[in-house]
Amino acid sequence: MVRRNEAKMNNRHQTKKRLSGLLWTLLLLTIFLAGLLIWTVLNIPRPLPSLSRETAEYLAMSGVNNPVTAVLLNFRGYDTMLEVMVFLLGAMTVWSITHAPFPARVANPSPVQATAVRLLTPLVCLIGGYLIWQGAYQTGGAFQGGAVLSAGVVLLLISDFIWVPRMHSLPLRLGMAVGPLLFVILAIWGVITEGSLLKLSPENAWAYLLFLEAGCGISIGLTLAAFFAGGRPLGDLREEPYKADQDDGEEG
Amino acid sequence: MISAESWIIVPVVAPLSGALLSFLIRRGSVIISMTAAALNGLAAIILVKQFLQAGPAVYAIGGWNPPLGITLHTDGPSLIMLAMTAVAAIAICLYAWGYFSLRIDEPVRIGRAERQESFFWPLWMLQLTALNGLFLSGDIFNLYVTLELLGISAAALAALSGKTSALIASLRYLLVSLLGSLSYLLGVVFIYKTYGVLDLVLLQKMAGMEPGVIAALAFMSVGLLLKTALFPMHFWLPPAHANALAPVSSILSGLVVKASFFLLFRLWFDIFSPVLPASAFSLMGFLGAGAVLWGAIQSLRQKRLKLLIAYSTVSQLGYLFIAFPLAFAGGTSQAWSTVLFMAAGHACAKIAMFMAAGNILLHIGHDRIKDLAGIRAHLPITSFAYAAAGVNLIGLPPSAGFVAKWMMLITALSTHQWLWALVLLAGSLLAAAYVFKVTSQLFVIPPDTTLIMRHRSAPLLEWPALILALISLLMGLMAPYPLRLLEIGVTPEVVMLLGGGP
Amino acid sequence: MTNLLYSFTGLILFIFGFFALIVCAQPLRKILGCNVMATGIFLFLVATSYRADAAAIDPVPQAMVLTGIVVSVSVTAVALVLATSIRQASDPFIARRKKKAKGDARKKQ
Amino acid sequence: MDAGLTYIYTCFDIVLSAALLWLAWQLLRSTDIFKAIIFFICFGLLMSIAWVRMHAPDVALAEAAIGAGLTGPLFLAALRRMELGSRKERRIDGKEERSEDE
Repeated sequence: MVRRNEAKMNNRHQTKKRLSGLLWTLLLLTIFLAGLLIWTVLNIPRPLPSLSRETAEYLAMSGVNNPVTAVLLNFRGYDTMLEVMVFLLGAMTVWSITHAPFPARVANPSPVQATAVRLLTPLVCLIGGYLIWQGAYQTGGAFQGGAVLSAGVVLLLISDFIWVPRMHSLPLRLGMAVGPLLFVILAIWGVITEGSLLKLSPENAWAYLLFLEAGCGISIGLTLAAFFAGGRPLGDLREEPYKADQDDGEEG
Repeated sequence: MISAESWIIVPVVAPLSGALLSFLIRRGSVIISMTAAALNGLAAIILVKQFLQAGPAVYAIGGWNPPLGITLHTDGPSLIMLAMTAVAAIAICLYAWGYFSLRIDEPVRIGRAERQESFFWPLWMLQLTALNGLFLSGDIFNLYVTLELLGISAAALAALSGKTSALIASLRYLLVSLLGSLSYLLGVVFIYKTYGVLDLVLLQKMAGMEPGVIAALAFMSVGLLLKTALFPMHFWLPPAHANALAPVSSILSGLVVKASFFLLFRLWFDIFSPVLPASAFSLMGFLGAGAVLWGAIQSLRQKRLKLLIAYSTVSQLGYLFIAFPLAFAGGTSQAWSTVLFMAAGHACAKIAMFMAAGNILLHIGHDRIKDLAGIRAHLPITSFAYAAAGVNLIGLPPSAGFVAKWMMLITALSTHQWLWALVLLAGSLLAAAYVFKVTSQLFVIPPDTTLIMRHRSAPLLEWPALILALISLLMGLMAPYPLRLLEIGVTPEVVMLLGGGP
Repeated sequence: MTNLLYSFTGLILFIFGFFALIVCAQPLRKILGCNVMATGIFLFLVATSYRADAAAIDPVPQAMVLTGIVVSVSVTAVALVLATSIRQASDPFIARRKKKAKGDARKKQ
Repeated sequence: MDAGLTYIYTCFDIVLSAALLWLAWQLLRSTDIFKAIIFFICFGLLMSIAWVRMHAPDVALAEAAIGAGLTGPLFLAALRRMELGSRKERRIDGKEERSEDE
């Protein structure tokens, strides 16, 4: 216990020392910034402009009833394509930096957790799937459904089922790349059939968007789980012949 | 059925699908990335040809017109940057292929080189997508997403070498670029709050002197200055660029820093030029002058070659910002030509320099400047490439740097702004100092110790550096062609019904 | 009235996050500060589109905020993994244990 | 929306904003990092209430699911991995394993 208080003491001591220094100038700076910002917000002309008129006008042609999903996937679909790529890029970066930590040598997962996982996983898939499906006409969509799906996968990761960290990375990579791949395919398909990137013909746009949303939901679910796993799946380690990677400085 | 004008989407879609495929098929990632870079080069050529015939083009994505949809623009400046990125991308792909194939059969650390290569190609292709997306996009929120994509992939590439110092530099770089993107986003929010419109062309028509616009411009400029590492905010650049792998540091120094500068220049000169006071431009000039002098002095003090080149990036960026007050006096299209010429020349020269430094590091294991004597015997092409790129940095006659500095000097003298002329000359002298500091080691001093070469020099490593150095050297000779590109209407006059139909 | 109140809250959150990002030394706190900053900007953005009757709500800011949340999650995840691997690389105790664990994993395969 | 209802709404807004600001201040000032992360999760949940109040249900769902529901555990997992080796290793069965480097 002594060691814990020590850490807390020097932490508080450290904060006190830092508070007196450059902090006061920074405090003044931020208060001045806050004043400036609030003055600007007050002077912005009152009838705040909004694009709700245009969205309502073309909502019928976008294939979905929920205006937010329409803006997200159809009117500004190019934004979402890049943004799903940012998500996959995050997973690539996490995988390129380190490998997933080795599963803790725990005796056996407590039976309560094991049965809870067995019960919850199908329920999570059901709710996630419904949220993705519901995105077209109500609140919901690929991101929210994908987040719920990822909660299920994280549950599997926590409960230390032996096969989860040992999985080879190809199925995971395919699952993660499904959303962006569908986006790129739809984009090119839009150019071929309708003459403009990501342009969907109004009558069967709802089918394209539903298909696209399901793909994005799955890839977001797996990517968020990869963030939680914190590194490359251990299945990849078999490919790299193990050699103590000592850090000899003059790296290229 | 695929209309000719849909070539504009190839610079974004080709590297994007290249990144996805090379992420899935690890064995074929080199060939996939090569084809994506070649396709990108082809698209750049065709877009320039279309631009010369038909002038600026606007492409509404998904068929939705601006206030609601996003548009891609091709006008003079974005095409020059697109062409520069295409040329640099092909050279970097070739160099990286040679670099990784050489390092994989290196006995020291099996496994690390394979991991780096298997993740280098998708990350590099995503970075190329972000660069092309940023040069073409005409929507300020879309520019935020491309800036974010650029920031994360740059930090990921910087962290690829796995050393602890690289990881620390990459975390600092990521946090700084996140802070920059968030303040840029706050600027976007202010603009949306005042005008309710996100498209650049519509904004240009509406831009007026309102408190919301001033706050937006302030935040956007601070965010972009952070990402461009201008003088007071350059602390994160040298460690990130020096500790990265050779192909990665050439990408970071040559291309990534230019993208946020290009966005800043477009905002200040194309969209919000009526709103900005003269004092803002001279503030940029002073910061640029500080960057030029401080960067040059710092790079003179460096012991390691890669740190020297990283600090020279900081100083060369300063020149781009000195062009702000000069352009404010000279006139917009003339400003674009000086700045873009300097940026393109610097990109080729800096990439060639970092490739040369990477070759030296790969072949003799260290890059301490004082022990470089006698390299020219073993790596003649690399030494010549380094010297040719140095010529461009100093700004000697045939190179692009000379043409840009010459135009700046003329504008400075004609508009009686002596300070900037003085800073330009002092900067060139300092640049000459830190280039000769290295070339004297390479060429003049006789080799005293017998250098142990770790392996014979591979052609794929040396020739891309030489070609890029020669391009930056001879770019001055073919100066009139890019300038003609800028004379054709700066921004497209597009008839736009507010809330236009599909 | 609601627009102004939530706009001010969003701006003050932005300034809190900015302040924390500069002052705090631990990387974990800096990343927390970034998240608070991002949430502040999104609150400021959606406060623009608030209307009393639900029909005239403008969906574009909501789409922008969704994109922003997803982007800030991926940046946070990357920053956390970087901070963790820096911490583990620079800590002798973890490095030794990691090599031993990697050795056992190799033997088990 | 008669006057009574708008009055209630304004009170609710003021209380919610005050709570958000207090949580953010506590989040950044508290010394123990574990406490800060718990504050962050509460902050995320309160934010999703704010989104619902501003008629933005999609964002409320996303904020609750991703902002509080996943970023919080990400921070906790990172904290655990960082602390795992340095000060002490909390074994699952609770025995304190002696760590050499202190």
